[in-house]
Formats: sequence, C-alpha cells, structure tokens
Amino acid sequence: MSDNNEAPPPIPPDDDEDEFGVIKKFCYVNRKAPYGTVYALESLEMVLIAAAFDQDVSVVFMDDGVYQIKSDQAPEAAGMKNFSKTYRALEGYDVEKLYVSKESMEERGLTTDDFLVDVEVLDAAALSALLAEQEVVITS
Amino acid sequence: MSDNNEAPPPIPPDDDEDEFGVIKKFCYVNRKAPYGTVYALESLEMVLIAAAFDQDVSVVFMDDGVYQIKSDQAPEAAGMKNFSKTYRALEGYDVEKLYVSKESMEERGLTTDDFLVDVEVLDAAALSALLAEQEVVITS
Amino acid sequence: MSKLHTVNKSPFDRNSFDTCLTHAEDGSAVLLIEDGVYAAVAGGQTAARITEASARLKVYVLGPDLAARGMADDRVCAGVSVVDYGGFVDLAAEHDAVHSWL
Amino acid sequence: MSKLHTVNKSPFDRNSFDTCLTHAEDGSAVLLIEDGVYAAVAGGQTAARITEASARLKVYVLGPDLAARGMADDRVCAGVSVVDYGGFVDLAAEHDAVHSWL
Amino acid sequence: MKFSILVNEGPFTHQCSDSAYQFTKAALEKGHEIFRVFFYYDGVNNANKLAEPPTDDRNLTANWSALAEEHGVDLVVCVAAALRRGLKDDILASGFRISGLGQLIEAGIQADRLVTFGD
Amino acid sequence: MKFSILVNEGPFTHQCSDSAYQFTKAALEKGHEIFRVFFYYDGVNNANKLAEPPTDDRNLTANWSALAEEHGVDLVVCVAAALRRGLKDDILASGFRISGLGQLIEAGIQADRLVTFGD
Repeated sequence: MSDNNEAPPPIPPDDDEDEFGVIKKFCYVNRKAPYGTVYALESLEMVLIAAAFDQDVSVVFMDDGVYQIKSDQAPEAAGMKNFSKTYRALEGYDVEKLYVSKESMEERGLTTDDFLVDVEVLDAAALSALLAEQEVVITS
Repeated sequence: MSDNNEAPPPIPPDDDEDEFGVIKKFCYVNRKAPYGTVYALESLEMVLIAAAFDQDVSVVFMDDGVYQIKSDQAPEAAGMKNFSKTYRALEGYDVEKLYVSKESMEERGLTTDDFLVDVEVLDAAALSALLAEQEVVITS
Repeated sequence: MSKLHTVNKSPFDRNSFDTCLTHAEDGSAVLLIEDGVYAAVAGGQTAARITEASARLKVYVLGPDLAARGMADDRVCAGVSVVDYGGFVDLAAEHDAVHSWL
Repeated sequence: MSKLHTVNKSPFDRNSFDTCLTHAEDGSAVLLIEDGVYAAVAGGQTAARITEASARLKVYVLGPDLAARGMADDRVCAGVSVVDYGGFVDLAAEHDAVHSWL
Repeated sequence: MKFSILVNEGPFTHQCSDSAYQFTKAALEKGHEIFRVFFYYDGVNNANKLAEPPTDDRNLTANWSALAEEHGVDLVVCVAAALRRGLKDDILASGFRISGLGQLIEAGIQADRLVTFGD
Repeated sequence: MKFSILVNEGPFTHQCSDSAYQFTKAALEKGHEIFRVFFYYDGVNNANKLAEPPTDDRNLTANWSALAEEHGVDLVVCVAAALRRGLKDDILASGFRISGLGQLIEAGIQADRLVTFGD
C-alpha cells in the first residue's frame, strides 16, 4: 500500500496457532464508499496487517462499503491514489472470507459482475448470522 | 466563545456601509447536530465574526441543525463545553434573522417552545425562496 | 455470542441506526450514544421504530449524551433504559462483544 | 439569483441529496461530486429521483469522480451531463452563487 | 472572475481538500483570479508541513504550497481553529499564513463567488 | 475484565474522542484493566501536544496524558496514520507512543473486549 511507512506484512507461515496461541474470529465491517473519505484505504491497510497474525479473518462489505470493490476504479484524474488492486492481493495473505450484502448491492444497481474480487453474497438474515458469531468486530 | 483565541468582535456601529462599501446577503446554513461533531460550535464562531462586518446576515437551522438551538443543553456531564448560550447573544450583534425549517422541526418531534432563541419558522417553499436570494451561502 | 451494538449517528442523517436494527439479532442490546440518542426521543419520526425494536432487543440510551442535547429523560420513548458511562461499561462487559455501527 | 448546488455525499448514507432536491429552485443547477456521484448511476434506487429532478433542474456529475469510483459515463442516468473540473469552474462562474450542501 | 475557496476538512481524511485543490487549479488555468483559499475546521490540517504521505500518494500540503509559490495564491489558516488543533507556526508549511476568521468574511465580500468544500 | 479501545477520529472534531475517554475512565473506576488505547485514522490527532483549546473547554490530549500518568494506560498511535497526517515524535504528547498497526490486532486478541469509537 505504501512504500515509506510500514512495510506490508510478510505472508504468514501456514501454522495453526499465532504467536499468542489464540485464534479469534475477527470481522472487518466496511460500510463507507472509497475516495470520498479515507476509511476504505486505511481499513484495508488494517486487514493486511491483521493477516500476519493468523487470526480467523472475515471482511464484510455492506451499505456504501460495497462500492469499495467496484471494478475499474480510476482515481488518478481526481488526483488520488488507486488502491483497489490491493483487494485482489488479500487472497495471497490468506484473507479469503469476503462477504457482500445482497440488499446493499441491489439497491445500488450493482451485480457480482461489478466486483474486482470474488465474494460471497449474503442476504440480510445470513449476514446477521455471520456477524453474530464474530468475536472482534472492527468498524470504521 | 473562547478566551485565549480570538476576542469576540465588538458590536459593530450602526451604519449602513461596511468597511468595504458592499453589503451582501450572507447566509449560514446549519444542518448538523451539536456536540456529536464540532461544526455547530465553529459555525457559530463564524457567525459572530461575520457580524462585525455589517453584512446582511441570515442564519438557517434545518435538518439536524434544528437541534443546535434546543433549550436546556447540558454537555458538562459528557465532558464538553456548553456553548448554547451564545445563540442568545446573536441579537446583541445585530444577527436577528434566524430561520428554522418547519418540516425538520416537526419530523424530530420539536416545537418552537423547545428553542432557546426566537426564530421564524419557514415551510419548505418559503425556505427555498429565502435561500434562493442569498448571495454568499456558507455551509459546514 | 451475545452482542452489544452501539449507534452514534443521528437516524435522520445517516443510515447506521437502520442498518443496526436490521442486523442486530433478537435478544441483543442496542445502546444509543452521541448523536444517536436522538433516535430515542418520543414524538419524532423514529419513535415507532424504537418501539418496534424494543419488542425484540434491549434498547439503551446514554444519559449524559441526552442531557448534553437538552433532552430530559422524560422525553425518551417507553421501553428505552437510560444508562451512564458506568452502565455503558457494564453493558460492554456483560455481552460477549461490542459492535460499533460507524 | 441563479444557483449552482453541489452535493458531495452518497444519497444512500446521508440526507444532503434529498434536502438539496427539496430546496433547489426550478431552473437551478445541481452538480454531483465526490461520493455524491453515486446518485447519478442508472439502475440504483436513486435513478427515479434523478429523472424526476432533471425535468425541472439541470443535473451534472463530475466525470473524474465517476471514473475514480469505477463508473463509466454510460452508466449515468439519462438527462445528466458529465463535466470535468473546468466545467465545474464554468458552472460556478455562470451562476450567481454556489450552495454546497454539506 | 474572482473566486474564494473555503476548505473545511483535513487532507486524505476527506476528498474535499482534493476537490478544492483541483477546482482552484482549474480556475487558474481558465484565467480566473483566486482571491483567497481559507482553511477552517479540520481544513487547517492542510497546512501541516510534517505530513508525510506514502511516496506513491499525493502530497496535498506540498500541492497547496506550490500553488502559492507559482500563482501567488493567498492561503489563510484560521487562527482559532488552528490553535484548537495544534497547528502552530512551527509546523506551518510554506505559502500558508495564519490569520483571523475575518479573512473569510472578507473573502466572501470581495470575491464574485465563494465555493465551499467540506464534509 | 480487560478492555482495549480504538479511537478513529480527532479531538473536538468528533465527540468520539470524548466518548472513548469517558468510557476508559469509567472502566478504570470500576476496577477493569485497560489493555491498550489505540489511535487510528484522524484519531492520531489526539496525541498532538501543540493543541491549545480555549481555556474554558476541555483539553483531550492533556486528559489522555493524565490517564497514562495516573493509571499507566498504554496509549498507542498508529505510525502509518500518523506519518500521513504529520503527527511526529517532535509534537507527541507525553504518555503516547508511536507504533505499528500490529499493536491494534494484538489489542483485539489479548483483551476480552475491543470497543471502537469513531464517525
């Protein structure tokens, strides 16, 4: 994501226990659109770091958060940095549980073809059930 | 409003021309609730300063902005400063055109008895007409 | 996993109140703080949703934030309990996790 | 006084889009920028309101902000014109005042 | 035509600083005059010279300083908003000056248009 | 019980810093342990020692520093968020330290509850 701040974490070794011997269900809930505010970008930096701790990580995109993974982002003409490709790198960090709210997607006229990563689409009931079982919920 | 930053402006002399010889219709539009964010407080500081320039000032409270002039504010227990009495001082600075959106007030279960200053209540059509004639609109 | 949900934005300006109510599971707790407390004021357009929600969720509102905004406790919708910061801490401790709906 | 109104927030999250449309006088111009551009995307829940608005207002959307968000010009609702920053400046100059609906 | 610009939010956190910068640049390119850019609320953080964004990202503070340098744009930071947020002369980037809110009102009076960027 | 706190917004601008401070203080008064307070996004601005709010208003930076002094609360500012916003060691208030995002994840793992305050 950046080249003069923190280095991205190394891809973690594939063991079952992290350095603290505890694996918790961590859930990052993204409800804000990218670019208008910095939350999407810095939340993504958080998820990348989290991956190095070998926790059970889920990332949820709901409400305007579904716009974060829209394909074809080109913020250069507005003078901003394109960080959208980093979502594609999540898989390499073993962050593979990406969920999208079905209702949020549909209200905005989007389909799964619009997304730049593979996601699992959940309706409100299924998303509520997923959220209910999370142990650490990080929102921004 | 503060005692170590800028002094409040003196009450301006009652002449018809400001130092630039131009009088414009300035309108401050407040749409945000107080305390949750700083906008209400710093917008009020702006209105006070504006008064010293002898312009034709209107202040509009609409949407959550109507909460700014709710009586009986007591933010001390939440560790914050009570700046609501300053709205009452506006009259002394010749800022007398205060308007409230009728629809915004009613949607929130408020009546004019809830306000700590005298205001003119305008319905959407009247408020639109008032806004339409403003020359400088300052929002926050 | 029992959850404490918090909502800190006005229900008139943002969608976090609605989204929280849609996704909070039956029996979980919702605490309204900061500008979120306006949702609990009787007589406004959100009162019906609060009443509906309090049938299946425990709804709380932070007293110091109500007072800050000039709302006396007697303006709070029926079914909503007023707590202070200590009560907020207790709620966070009593539930398994806290979900802040930012 | 002819006005240019700007809206920079998502219509799904905030009320500034609705409030702007309620108060913009017939014949005035509305420019959607930043996260406000999502209101102009066809197929979503705001498309009907844009169509309705464009009958009595001139509706514009900022192209660089659309592109930033991965929305091609051909996804914009009919009746909405795409402008760049220079076009934004021209609109501000052509109208008597700018009202930013923050 | 004479424009004044009001910037209400900090760089990176909100796009409003980018939008204000792009608008100002486009206005200058079209031959308009920028009477003043006024920074209020968190907008004062645009003037923090210690800001060090990742090198592959834009540096808004540097961009504003360059506009002041190249076009003589008057960049004014509100003193009251700046004090509250710890934006002092020690960390003020080049091309910015700290002054009172009256400068904003003057900017509204003197310019043909005031354009506000915020949250 | 062990709490960790995440603060996402700057002081004054959003009440979230006040709420986080009041929550932390109430938790300590009830005998709970605060494992860490982590400052991310604009939350890093809580650590700016140059902040000088009006004397009749609260000083959140000083309040946090006092919590660190009196209760040994670990106040950690994210290095990446701080660099971007110009929050450097030169202007870091007492009781705060700058470190990596890993400290937040660790706070989430080690504490019984992570409570987030933001916009």
